[in-house]
Amino acid sequence: MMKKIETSIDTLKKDIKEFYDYKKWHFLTLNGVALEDDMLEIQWIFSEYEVKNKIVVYYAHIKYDELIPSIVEIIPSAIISQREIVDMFGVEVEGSQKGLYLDEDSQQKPLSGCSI
Amino acid sequence: MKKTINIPIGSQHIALLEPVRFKFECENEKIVGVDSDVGFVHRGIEKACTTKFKYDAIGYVVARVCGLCAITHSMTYTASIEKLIGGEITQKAKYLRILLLELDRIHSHMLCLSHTCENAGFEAMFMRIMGDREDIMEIQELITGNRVQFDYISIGGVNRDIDAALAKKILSKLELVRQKVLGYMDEFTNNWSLSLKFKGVGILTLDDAYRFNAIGPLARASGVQADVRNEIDYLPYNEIGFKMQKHTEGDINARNLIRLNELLNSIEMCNNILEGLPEGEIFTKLRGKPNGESVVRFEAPRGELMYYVKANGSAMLERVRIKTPTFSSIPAFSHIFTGANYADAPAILASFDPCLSCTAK
Amino acid sequence: MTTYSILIIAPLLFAFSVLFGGLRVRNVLTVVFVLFLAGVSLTNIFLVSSSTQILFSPLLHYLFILLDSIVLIYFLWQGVIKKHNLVTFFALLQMMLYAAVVFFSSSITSSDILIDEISSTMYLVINIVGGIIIVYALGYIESEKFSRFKKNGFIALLFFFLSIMNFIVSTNNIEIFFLLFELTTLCSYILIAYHGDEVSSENALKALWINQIGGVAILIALIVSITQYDTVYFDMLINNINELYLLPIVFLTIAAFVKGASIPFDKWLLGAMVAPTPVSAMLHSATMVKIAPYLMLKLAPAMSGFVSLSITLIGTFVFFSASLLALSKDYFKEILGLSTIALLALMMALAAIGTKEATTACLVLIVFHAISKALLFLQAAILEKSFNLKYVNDINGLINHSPFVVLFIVVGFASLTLPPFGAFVAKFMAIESIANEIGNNPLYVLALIFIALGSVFLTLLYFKVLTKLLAKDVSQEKEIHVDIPKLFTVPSFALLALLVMGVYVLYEKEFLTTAQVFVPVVLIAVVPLLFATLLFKKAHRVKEYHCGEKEEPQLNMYYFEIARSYKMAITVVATVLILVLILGAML
Amino acid sequence: MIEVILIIVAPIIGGLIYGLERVVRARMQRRQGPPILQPFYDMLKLIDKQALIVNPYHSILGIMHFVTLWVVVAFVVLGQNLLYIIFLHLLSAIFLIIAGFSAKSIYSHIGANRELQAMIAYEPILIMTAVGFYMINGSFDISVIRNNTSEIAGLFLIFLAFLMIIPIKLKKSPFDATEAHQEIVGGVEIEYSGIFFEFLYMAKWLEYVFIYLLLMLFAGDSLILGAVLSVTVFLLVNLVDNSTARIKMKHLIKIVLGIGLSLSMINLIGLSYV
Amino acid sequence: MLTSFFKALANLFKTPKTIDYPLTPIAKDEKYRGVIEYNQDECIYCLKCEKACPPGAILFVPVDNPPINEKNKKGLKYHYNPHLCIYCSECVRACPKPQEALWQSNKKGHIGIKDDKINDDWFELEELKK
Amino acid sequence: MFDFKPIRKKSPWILHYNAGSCNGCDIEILACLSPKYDIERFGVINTGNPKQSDVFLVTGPVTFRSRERLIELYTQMPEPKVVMAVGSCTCTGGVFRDMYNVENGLDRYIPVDVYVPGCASSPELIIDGLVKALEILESKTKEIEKPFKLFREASLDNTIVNRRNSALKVGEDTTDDEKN
Ligand code: SF4
Ligand code: SF4
Ligand code: SF4
Ligand code: SF4
Ligand code: SF4
Ligand code: SF4
Ligand code: SF4
Ligand code: SF4
Repeated sequence: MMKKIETSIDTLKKDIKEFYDYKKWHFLTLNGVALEDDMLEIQWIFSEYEVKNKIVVYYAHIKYDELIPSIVEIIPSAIISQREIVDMFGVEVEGSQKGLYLDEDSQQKPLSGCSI
Repeated sequence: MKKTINIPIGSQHIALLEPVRFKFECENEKIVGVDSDVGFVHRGIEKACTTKFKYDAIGYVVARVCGLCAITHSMTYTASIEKLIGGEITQKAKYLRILLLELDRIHSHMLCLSHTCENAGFEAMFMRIMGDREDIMEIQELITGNRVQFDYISIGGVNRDIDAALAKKILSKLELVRQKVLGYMDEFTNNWSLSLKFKGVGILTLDDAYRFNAIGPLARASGVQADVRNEIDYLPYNEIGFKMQKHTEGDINARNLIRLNELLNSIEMCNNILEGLPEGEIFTKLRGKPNGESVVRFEAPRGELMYYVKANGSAMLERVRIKTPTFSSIPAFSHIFTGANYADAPAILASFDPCLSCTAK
Repeated sequence: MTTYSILIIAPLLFAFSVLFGGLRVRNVLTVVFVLFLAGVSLTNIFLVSSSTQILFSPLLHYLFILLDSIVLIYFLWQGVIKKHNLVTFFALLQMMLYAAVVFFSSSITSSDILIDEISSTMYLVINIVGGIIIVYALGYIESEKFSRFKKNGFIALLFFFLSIMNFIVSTNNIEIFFLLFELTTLCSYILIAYHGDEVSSENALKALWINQIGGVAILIALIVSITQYDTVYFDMLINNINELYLLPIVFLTIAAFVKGASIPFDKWLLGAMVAPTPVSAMLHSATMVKIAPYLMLKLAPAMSGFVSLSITLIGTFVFFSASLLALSKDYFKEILGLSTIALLALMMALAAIGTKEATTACLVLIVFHAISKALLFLQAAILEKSFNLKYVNDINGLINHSPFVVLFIVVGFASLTLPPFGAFVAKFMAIESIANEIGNNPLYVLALIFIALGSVFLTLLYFKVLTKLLAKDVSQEKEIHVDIPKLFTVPSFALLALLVMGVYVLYEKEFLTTAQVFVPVVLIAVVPLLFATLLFKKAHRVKEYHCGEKEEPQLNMYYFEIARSYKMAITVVATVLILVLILGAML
Repeated sequence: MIEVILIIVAPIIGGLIYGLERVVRARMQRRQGPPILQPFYDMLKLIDKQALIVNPYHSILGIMHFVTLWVVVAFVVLGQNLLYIIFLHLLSAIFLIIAGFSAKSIYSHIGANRELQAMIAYEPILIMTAVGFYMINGSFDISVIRNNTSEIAGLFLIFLAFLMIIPIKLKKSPFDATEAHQEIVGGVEIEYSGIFFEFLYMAKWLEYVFIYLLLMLFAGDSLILGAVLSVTVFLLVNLVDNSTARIKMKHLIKIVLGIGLSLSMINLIGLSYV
Repeated sequence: MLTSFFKALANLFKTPKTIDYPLTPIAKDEKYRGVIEYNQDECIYCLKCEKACPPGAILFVPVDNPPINEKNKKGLKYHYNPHLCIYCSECVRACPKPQEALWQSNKKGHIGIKDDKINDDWFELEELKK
Repeated sequence: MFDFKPIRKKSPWILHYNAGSCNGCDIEILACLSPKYDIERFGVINTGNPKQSDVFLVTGPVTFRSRERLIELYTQMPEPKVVMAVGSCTCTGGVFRDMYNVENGLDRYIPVDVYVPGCASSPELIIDGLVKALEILESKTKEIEKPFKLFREASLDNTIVNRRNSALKVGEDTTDDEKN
């Protein structure tokens, strides 16, 4: 059961704060999907503990040059997924620097639509 | 005066199987901060899955994300594709898939336990568990034809069948292993030097486990009821006697006990499968191309593995996102290390059972 | 004129003459005079075979009483103007007690000056080692930002100090001893405050009031001694002493503990670090603190059973704890300071055991400790002046820049721990004599344990420092050239020569067998050279292994954190032990 | 003459003990294990390897460690003063420690530091052992000790304390934190290679000889008792090695000093009443 | 601790579990997934195996004197690299004539040495293919 | 002169480096140490320290980040040494061939003496490879072998000269807390 909820980067923090109960929801990961027209879909994927197949996806469509807000204050473990997104798509996330997988000065953005 | 020293572990270090670098900021031998670099194994598999390989070959490619839970990777990937194509596989194939998944869990947990012992300086125990683990490896080789990379699961079912003679052989070996595991149980609870090394060391509290979204044995040792086997219905786990294990202490010892109990549970499940294996085909040819999005999760030995697959009806996929167990545990690791003694670091590290090769993909 | 009077009066006179005069004249004169003093103290050994005994005229005694009063009034004045209540209090207390002493005054007389073997040895230490320290003080003080007069005054004070020390080891009269004791306190007070800044004066006051406790103890001992035994002389006190009434001895011991900066009176010696380094050297090696073991040695024949045991226990306990505390320090001089405290405590313990073996061990330790510490403080001065280094943590790889300084530090530390040097012999004998005592009283096992642990800690301490010196980087080939003034290097070599002579004397007196002397020397000196020439031609240089990383990890020194509660516990235990000693002696 | 031969072959005996131990350990883990002569193969190979050094002092100090240890063994064989030998042995340990600190490697530093801490644990007990012998024999001379009858009964508690420090010196579980391969990759020895590592490798053999020679002192003049003691202790040490994990330095010092010192203290006090 | 103590003691007198491998060969199960074997006479040159192979360990490269087979219209020669193969058997599953043209044996791959130039030769073949 | 060459064979100490593999071959190397295969029979010790190793076991297709470490480790190994590439991905890149962050095999960087195929290489194959490697080791000279690529040197300036300048000057207050 995958439920997709649209949000935007402006309302994201508020939405997640309202939604996220840390003893009920398990934050899976942050995901990016390259779309056409130089757009990017960013997904925040959650699942519920002890319930079968319950997955909630918050997503937002952004442009590559937009700054993605960080949700680390709400979910500390999101830090590593955020760094991964920065590396793989070459986007900017608040408070996350490049260098998890690629070198800090690397120009690569392997997964973005317009890669290398 | 600056009193701290930096102790690096890695990227090449004898306590590590994989290249990963931790830099421990230590005051004498007390760790006050950790810095980790996990990107050494980055090969670009996610990218290759959307540009280099067709969807039906990817099952073998993603197995090489990680040699330890290779089967879970191909399983998870296969399940997502099967979901996108639509179509049911036979009950027997499902059972055989579980059998391999659990065998894999057994050997992986045994590896982890032995590794923890070795890093705690208990070479004899390491050898003992590694010796017994060979039994499981032999079973796996008999079933799949290879010791590590099974390549057993294909889209539509599994590749090889098990005949009655083989099943009997496996059952007898599993019984042997079960006896051995009971022996470890005694050792891990009663050995004085191990308890000095493990009890009360590397604690993750329940609240922290929730906050850092810990998964797998790490979370269950802290008391979180998080086991994906309990949260999915693609495979009939509940029919074959799956029981969730839980502990509350959250230290290395609790993690070891969780693993030991899971070993016993897995062996029991394997026995149940082999005894009640249904008749039928092992492979169903699925027609059609995948289309749409799916998120599929499985419980790997180290915790939850997630695949996000987006397809557009052609043989090339649009996006494969692999969220691996160690990857999501890393924030929790760094948290646990702080305040521990450097002498405990290798044992703590091994007790997470980290696997960086999937972290960086 | 007898040698002792030369040794006492000449430095005094020279001190006044050195106050005036230019740099060159002063330096040359000083060096010549130091040589002269050394010569006199050496001849003393050969000339004075039996003990000399001299009685002073009463006039002189009145002069001493006057001087004493002036010193006490000065202390009181300092306490009042510096608004330091403890100083004021102890000064007043001492005045009252002193008045009582003068009031009671005993009738029996004995010799005021008494020179025995111990005194002769002490002369050697004081004049030769002290002289060398003064020579390098000449170099040191030049680079300080003082006026000419103050610089000369510094040297003069050091000579004054020598004179007092020479007197103190000659006297047999406890009253005079008290005066000199107070004078050393005064000298150290002035020297510690020499920089004239806030910290210095604070530490000087601390040294002042703690040392005044020693004065009080002596005065109490005097009063008790006069009332009970009707004497103010050491020899008579010791001869007449009643086994059951050892109170005067105990109080004199406490004075020794104070001067020896034994825990819990250790704070002043560490505070004295703010003084110019030669002062520390002077206090630590040749003078001031050496009063403590000297006094112990003098009193040893009078000690018995309980007192001897408890002093041994206190001494070994302090030896152990000071070594432990030193492990947590990083300031080079402080490490040296704490090791001084430790070794002094060991000397006192040895003196208190009182067997012949233990006494010899104590004397050997006094001599070698003085030389080694002088050498080490000299190196501390060089580090400070030429390299701007004060912390052990910073001296990483010093060997690349100044092999000689490193050599001296190594020798200095080695001479405090390793065979064939004296400190090792002393420790060796200490263990042996304590092992003998265990048969008499099982409690000596504790002392043994303290010594065993303490000596391991001290070794740890020294080598912790040494390890820093040797680290050499492969890549770092260029060396910095630092000029070390002659006034530093020459004394270093002189002290080194003294060490070697000391070893020779030990060998002559059969404390060491040939094998025991030569094997370590061969191990340390010959083996490396041999192998170095054989093997290094083939060897390739590589970088260290950092797990495959190129980036060098940051190295820092290990420190041994000692919890505040332990420090407290150590002080408390030491205090309690001393109280037990007093109470035990009273009952 | 026999002494000279004994001194010269001491490393070889140590190598044999070490080789035997590797086999026994393998067997205890149900492995076949290397050949008994394996240490000598290793040794010969190391001579043949290219030698890399990080800095000269480091290498020289390693050699000095070895030579000093050999001298220590020689002194024991020759029956010199036990206390002196213990201090000389301390000297050899110190060379190793300085060597550890002189390399610019963090593991080497940690290893050396742990070696220092281990010294805190074993050195006092060695001294107490020596004093125990002194109180019974009235002399520190090993030749005297060896000519008297066995004192193991009188020194039984000290013997137990001595047993506790054997694993520290031989780097065996549970007291092998100084070498801890999984943590610090061998500690002090990490930067040695080729012929220089050879010296350290052989120093380990000498350490075996030293420990077993000291052990023999407890047997006094009885060779049979000595042999029985060595074999028993050899087995015991290996069995314990194979049934314990490595414990931390902190625990090591507490356990060894706490138990060892109290045992030897009680023993000495007991002796003083006899 | 005591149990492992006695276990170690008991183990000392048991025979070790070790198989003295190069001397005592270990028999491989017939289902062991070893190197891929090929019979050029049976092959129909449909190139399905080449396409199916994930790492590209099978290459059909045009050569001057190709194997004589009527199906081989383009003059191709089969090349297989056991050092690139991941032993997944996907090729066999893709092959229309499994067990005849292409099958997986239970033989282990051979150990390469420097002179075999395993990688460089394969690069040349891949160049040729393009 | 005593001939050391036959001895080399008897005491191969190994260093294992994972240059981006999937762990499959790594755990098989580990399994080689286990009682069933027990390569300590050959005198093997897993030293984990390049300076004391003779055989360099590498697994993985050499990822971008591993390459400098790989070469650093290689250069720190004393001669004579042999390099074993364990697993298909180490020999040629395996399934990772042509992915953007790997460079197709170990022999792009250092001279490889033995290639062990298999994904994952089974312990038997690894032992076979080791036996082969020992033959090669025996015939090697002590001539220094160089890696094919070298990377920048780390600069060092944490020397005494720099720290000297930042050290405290005489007379400055030094021991605030420790004095009291
Ligand atoms: S057991 Fe652990 S330390 Fe040992 S090789 Fe395996 S992963 Fe590394
Ligand atoms: S550990 Fe992870 S990647 Fe490996 S098989 Fe398990 S789930 Fe898959
Ligand atoms: S956590 Fe990742 S790398 Fe580790 S075994 Fe699981 S999938 Fe493999
Ligand atoms: S997956 Fe486990 S065994 Fe493999 S390298 Fe990672 S921690 Fe070690
Ligand atoms: S087994 Fe797999 S990798 Fe090997 S040739 Fe066949 S398809 Fe290719
Ligand atoms: S798939 Fe089979 S028949 Fe077709 S080319 Fe390959 S081997 Fe030949
Ligand atoms: S086939 Fe080779 S390169 Fe690919 S994943 Fe497997 S081991 Fe790695
Ligand atoms: S050869 Fe295969 S199993 Fe071995 S490391 Fe490479 S991908 Fe993993």
